[in-house]
Amino acid sequence: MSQDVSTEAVLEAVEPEAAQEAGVAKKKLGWGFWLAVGWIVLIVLLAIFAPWLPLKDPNENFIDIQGKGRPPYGPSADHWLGSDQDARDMLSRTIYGARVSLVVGFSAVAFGFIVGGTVGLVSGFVRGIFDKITSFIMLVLLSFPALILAILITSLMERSLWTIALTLGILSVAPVGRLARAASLVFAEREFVLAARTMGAKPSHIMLRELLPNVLIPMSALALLGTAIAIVAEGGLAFLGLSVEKGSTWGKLILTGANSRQLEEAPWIAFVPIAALFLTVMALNFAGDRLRDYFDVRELAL
Amino acid sequence: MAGTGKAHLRDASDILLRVEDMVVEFPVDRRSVVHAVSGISFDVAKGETLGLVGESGCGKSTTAKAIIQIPRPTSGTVNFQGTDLNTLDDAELRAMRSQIQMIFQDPIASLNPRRTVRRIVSEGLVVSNTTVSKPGWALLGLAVILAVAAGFTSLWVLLAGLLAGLAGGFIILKGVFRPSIGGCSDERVDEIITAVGLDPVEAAKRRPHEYSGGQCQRVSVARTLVLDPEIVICDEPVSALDVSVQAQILNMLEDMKERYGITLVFISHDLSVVRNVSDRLAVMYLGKMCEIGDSDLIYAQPAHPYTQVLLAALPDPTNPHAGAVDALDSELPSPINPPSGCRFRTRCPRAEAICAEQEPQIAQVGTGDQWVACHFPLADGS
Amino acid sequence: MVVLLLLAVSMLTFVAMNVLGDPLFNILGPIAGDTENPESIAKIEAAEAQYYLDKPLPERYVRWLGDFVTGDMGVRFASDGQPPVSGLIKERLPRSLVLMGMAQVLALAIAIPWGVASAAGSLGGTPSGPRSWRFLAPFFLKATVIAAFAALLFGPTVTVGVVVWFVVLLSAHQVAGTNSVAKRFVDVVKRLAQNFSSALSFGFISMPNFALAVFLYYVFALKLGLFPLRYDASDSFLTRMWQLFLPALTLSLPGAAVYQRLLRTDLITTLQEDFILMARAKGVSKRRVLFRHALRPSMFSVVTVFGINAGALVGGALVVETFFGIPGIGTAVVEAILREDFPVVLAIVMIVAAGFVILNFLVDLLYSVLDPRVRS
Amino acid sequence: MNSPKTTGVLLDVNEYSVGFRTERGLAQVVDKVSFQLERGSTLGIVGESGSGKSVLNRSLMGLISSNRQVEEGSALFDGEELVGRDRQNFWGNRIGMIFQDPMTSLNPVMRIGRQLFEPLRQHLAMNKEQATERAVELLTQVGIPEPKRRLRQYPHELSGGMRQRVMIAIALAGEPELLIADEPTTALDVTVQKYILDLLGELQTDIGMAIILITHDLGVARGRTDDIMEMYGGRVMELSPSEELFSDMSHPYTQALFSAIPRVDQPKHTRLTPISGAPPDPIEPPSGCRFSPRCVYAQDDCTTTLPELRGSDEHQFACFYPVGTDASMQARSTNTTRGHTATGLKIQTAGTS
Repeated sequence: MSQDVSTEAVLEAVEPEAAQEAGVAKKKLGWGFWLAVGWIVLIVLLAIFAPWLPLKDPNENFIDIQGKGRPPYGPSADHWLGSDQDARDMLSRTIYGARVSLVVGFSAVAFGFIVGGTVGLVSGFVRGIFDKITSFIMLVLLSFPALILAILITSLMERSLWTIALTLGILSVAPVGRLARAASLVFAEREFVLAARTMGAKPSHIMLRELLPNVLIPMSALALLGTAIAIVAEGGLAFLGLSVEKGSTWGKLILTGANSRQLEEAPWIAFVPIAALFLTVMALNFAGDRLRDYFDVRELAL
Repeated sequence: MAGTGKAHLRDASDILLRVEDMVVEFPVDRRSVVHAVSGISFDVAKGETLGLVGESGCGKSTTAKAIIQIPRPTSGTVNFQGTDLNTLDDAELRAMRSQIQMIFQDPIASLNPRRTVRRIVSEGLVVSNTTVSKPGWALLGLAVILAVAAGFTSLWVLLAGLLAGLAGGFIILKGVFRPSIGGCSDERVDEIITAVGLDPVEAAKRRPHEYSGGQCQRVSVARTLVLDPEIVICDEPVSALDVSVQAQILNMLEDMKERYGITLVFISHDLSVVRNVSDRLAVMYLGKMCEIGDSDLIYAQPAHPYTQVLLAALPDPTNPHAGAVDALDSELPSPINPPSGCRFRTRCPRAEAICAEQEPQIAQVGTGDQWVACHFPLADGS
Repeated sequence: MVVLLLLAVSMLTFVAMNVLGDPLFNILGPIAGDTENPESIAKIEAAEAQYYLDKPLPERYVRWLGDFVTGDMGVRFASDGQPPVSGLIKERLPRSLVLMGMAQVLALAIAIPWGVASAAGSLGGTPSGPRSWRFLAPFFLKATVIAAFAALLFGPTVTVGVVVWFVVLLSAHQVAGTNSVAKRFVDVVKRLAQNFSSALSFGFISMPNFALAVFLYYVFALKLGLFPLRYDASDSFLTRMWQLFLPALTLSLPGAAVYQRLLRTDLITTLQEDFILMARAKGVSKRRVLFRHALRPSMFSVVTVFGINAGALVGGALVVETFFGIPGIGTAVVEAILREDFPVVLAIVMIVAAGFVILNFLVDLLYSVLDPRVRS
Repeated sequence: MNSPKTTGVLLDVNEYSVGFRTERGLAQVVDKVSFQLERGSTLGIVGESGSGKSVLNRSLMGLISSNRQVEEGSALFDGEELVGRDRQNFWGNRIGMIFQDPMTSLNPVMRIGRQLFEPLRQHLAMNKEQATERAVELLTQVGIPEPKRRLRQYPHELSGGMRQRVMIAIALAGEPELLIADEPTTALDVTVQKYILDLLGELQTDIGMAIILITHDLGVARGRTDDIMEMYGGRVMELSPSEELFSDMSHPYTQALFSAIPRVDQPKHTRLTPISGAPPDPIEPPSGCRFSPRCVYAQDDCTTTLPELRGSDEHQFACFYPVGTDASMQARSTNTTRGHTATGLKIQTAGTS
């Protein structure tokens, strides 16, 4: 990967026009990107249509003392990914676990991007008092250790899907806001914004027509990275036993499989949900990074 | 130099723009201030091209931006067709904007990369005479509130609501903000795109990064012409271009001037380009005016020592002034505390004691349209 | 500015704890509920008096702040003798600081060489000859490390396979100059190595620290027995440091991957700058250009994220301490929150927030050290 | 100082080509360039952006090295073949180089002294005291006041002109036999530009090193170079003694370039004659002469065969219809009568294109 960079860079640095004329193809998204997107789509579909899929009931115990002795049972024909210590099918539990993790992840990011994004965009362009106040608020949110704030809120309020999503949403407002503000600052300095002002464009028009399209693209690339971080955060909460009470999430599954006795005898109980979480988060990160490179967003180092 | 005084200002009827004692200062920190422009006065008649020449750091670009009030000058008056732009509030100023336009140095950076070239050119019309954005804002706000309210019932509804809100906002953004440009202006946009030498069909499809530097500069010119401006301020429009493309743009500017009757203020550090383009010429140094007047007179007999040094150093292959005086072997003083009296005195081969105490006033040279601010002007302009 | 920030953080936590939680219930447990029997009423009054619960909220906050500033962090909500909060902090804070400090140092120690190596390719320049020691030394180092891992984890057969593979690769390098098949083979391997390096860094970023903890614990502690299974506070200093190493490694790897990616991107941008071309044209060697010229101006985003990352690190430490059973500040705050023992929570949140703010202040100072332009 | 042999050819380049493999095919950025450079003389290489002038020099020096680069032909530096060899040991002590933008060509976070010491220590094995003393000498030689104080300063504390002088001092530190100046004054103001160009001239006479001055501005090259080589689309269009290029230009591109420049001695609003069209695409260059699509004299044979360099030993040009010969008058008149050239370039009779 680094070898290609040097040729374009050479052409660009040495003869800028030659690089364009040499028709250096725009960096393609590559097979890795489509593989990642494929995995994300698969997981999302599995999560949404889980009840209609031919899956075993995630909470039913398939005890079969005669056949296989005491649970947990290893991966076998009827339990593709084995069973946990209460003989519940790991495959269906992981898929049902995906429902909560994904919903929390996507809605937290959606909340963070709408609130944080807008505030960041506006304060990056308007500057002045509004910018100072919002930046201070974001700094306060940032200087709070994220996980502790999350634990604080979840332990004080009843932990439903909605409260967890909202908490992570609030937490993502600060980092997203700062990045949106940085992007907005960068583009606000560009000459085409000055040109728009000389043509008599109102600030609202400039923000919506000039800044938003340019800021939206890099932010969308970051949305994928943001979702990955939100899912991991939910996992962290679940690992500390602070996630959603009813229903299971990947974090909870990992927690149950993670004590040393379980790991010794039945490592798959922990490693199945870990694999699911890891692959999803990696797919999101990879897709987000490729998008960031594709749109050539160097100013917004995550 | 350090030309205060307004003797050179004309009171002819066709004066379009008159700048008097314009001062622009930027605070560096609590104590010190950058004196970018300190008391510049000049005027531009209709149909005329005024060249503003000077090296980097002389305040020519700051002057240009101060004329269009981005940012507003610290003091002084900018009188455009009878109204002093300094006294207008933002709304009134915006209404005047279409009459004073600006072209920038970096052709590609001054165009929005996300939009097709034709949309950029017609942008002027959408911006200046439509107040469509109000309902657009209302609809977008409504969609978001609706989505969040629905979310309180249950998370799935929240998700659906957010998506609906986003989609709705996007459609509104695309739909309402893209009013069909009135019948007549469609032809006008195409006519101007062809006039500047571009293909309107091509322009509707392609984005700025698919055009060369020269072509992008044509787009900038087209974008200003669409608004039928009185004055166009060109801030180093051809400095970033190759010689062959530079000639194309300069010819195109001349054609546009005749065809649309616009007045130009042409800013550049390249004296041969300014020589070709301007009717009158102003030479600036460290925020002050050295010399102003008819360009033929000044190029034939430069009256100010600084103008002579500039001409002598010009690497133009057929430069008659080449080597007339040797190069300046010193550095430009800092604009934070410029030299007292005449600001060029620290580097001027003809400097005397008086130059440090007293600021020279602008005075006429001979009987023609040539004015200089110097205690010891080059009488014969050797 | 810094003080204002700390005030805002403490106010936020104070209000949250009191408004949302029920302090009385947390102190006395169920007794707080039955207000009939006199004995528990007495206890309630005593608790309210001791924790000023009867006073209005703002006054209690000011009182708490007064004590906190003078070092008295109040007493814990616990019926058994209320040990002072500061005692708990004094015992647990150093342990967590060591853990986090080790993690950050490890992260940088891994990230900088890894980042520079992955960016070196873009500098161009003729690669060092296959027979020069500069090529052979790192080659043998990599070979031995991977072979050792294979021996430990997968037993002898795999190790032999690995050794054979490296011999083939080395001979291909030697012959690459002349025969094109070998050259293509070497190029493919080099490309795969680069892809593996970026995949590895992606893997570490995407692996949440609790999942990584489970994985490393399983491999290194359970299977290989290299690291002790439990942390024991009573052991000697050295063994405790060794016990902290695996958790610190778990904490550092995601950070190292982030720093590596940032450093690599910045380095590649810096290496395109004119002054690098100038340095090369002066005859400066490739290694000197990388470390003396390019590294320093490229450290900016790494330093910035180093500051912001500290916040996330506390969260990470919390998870790792819980999993590895280390009685640090992380486990303390989790227990305190679950029991809504809010003086402890308040104290820890304040310390962490103060640490974060001070660290970022130091990061700003580091900017001017890195770049003299910032100083003027 | 290595012994300066005062005469003889220092650099002999023939049929030298550089290309880059890209997805769309081979971008032939430099195509069969040949020239010779005497020791102690100055060669001006003039060309617009995209003409290959910078790539030619940087790849000759071996600074561009990526596995997609294709180098052909030969280049002898003082008798040693450069092409295909690892030229790292040439850098700094035998060939020095300075660049266009003084703002970015010095390491912003390293003191000027240290940047000067590097070549002194590496190539001349000087210790700290010798290096400091030599550095002060070099800074005075390039006309920098208070050199001692400058050593401790950082680049951002100096003006553009001063920084360019520091860069020259650094390039001279290794006592190279050849200095390549890549657009050294483009980013500078006119007055400072004149001083730097004068300085380069003086240094050449003192030290006797050869200079290659790369620029896009014919005016900069005039009077400061012994010979001028004009490049377009990666090929040499015309190579001649500098004065002769202006007094008796042969290639239509030189003529077109010369007439496109606005001149101080022409009255205001004189109509310029631009060169219509755009530079060629190095991957799919036009067949035959690369300037034919934009040349007013273009005939059919210009589009089929690639004109080789011809003319006398000093003054060579690559064109079948050199300016001023009756063949070119004939070509011009046939094009004006039919209203367009062999490549379809329209000719407005009124001469305003």
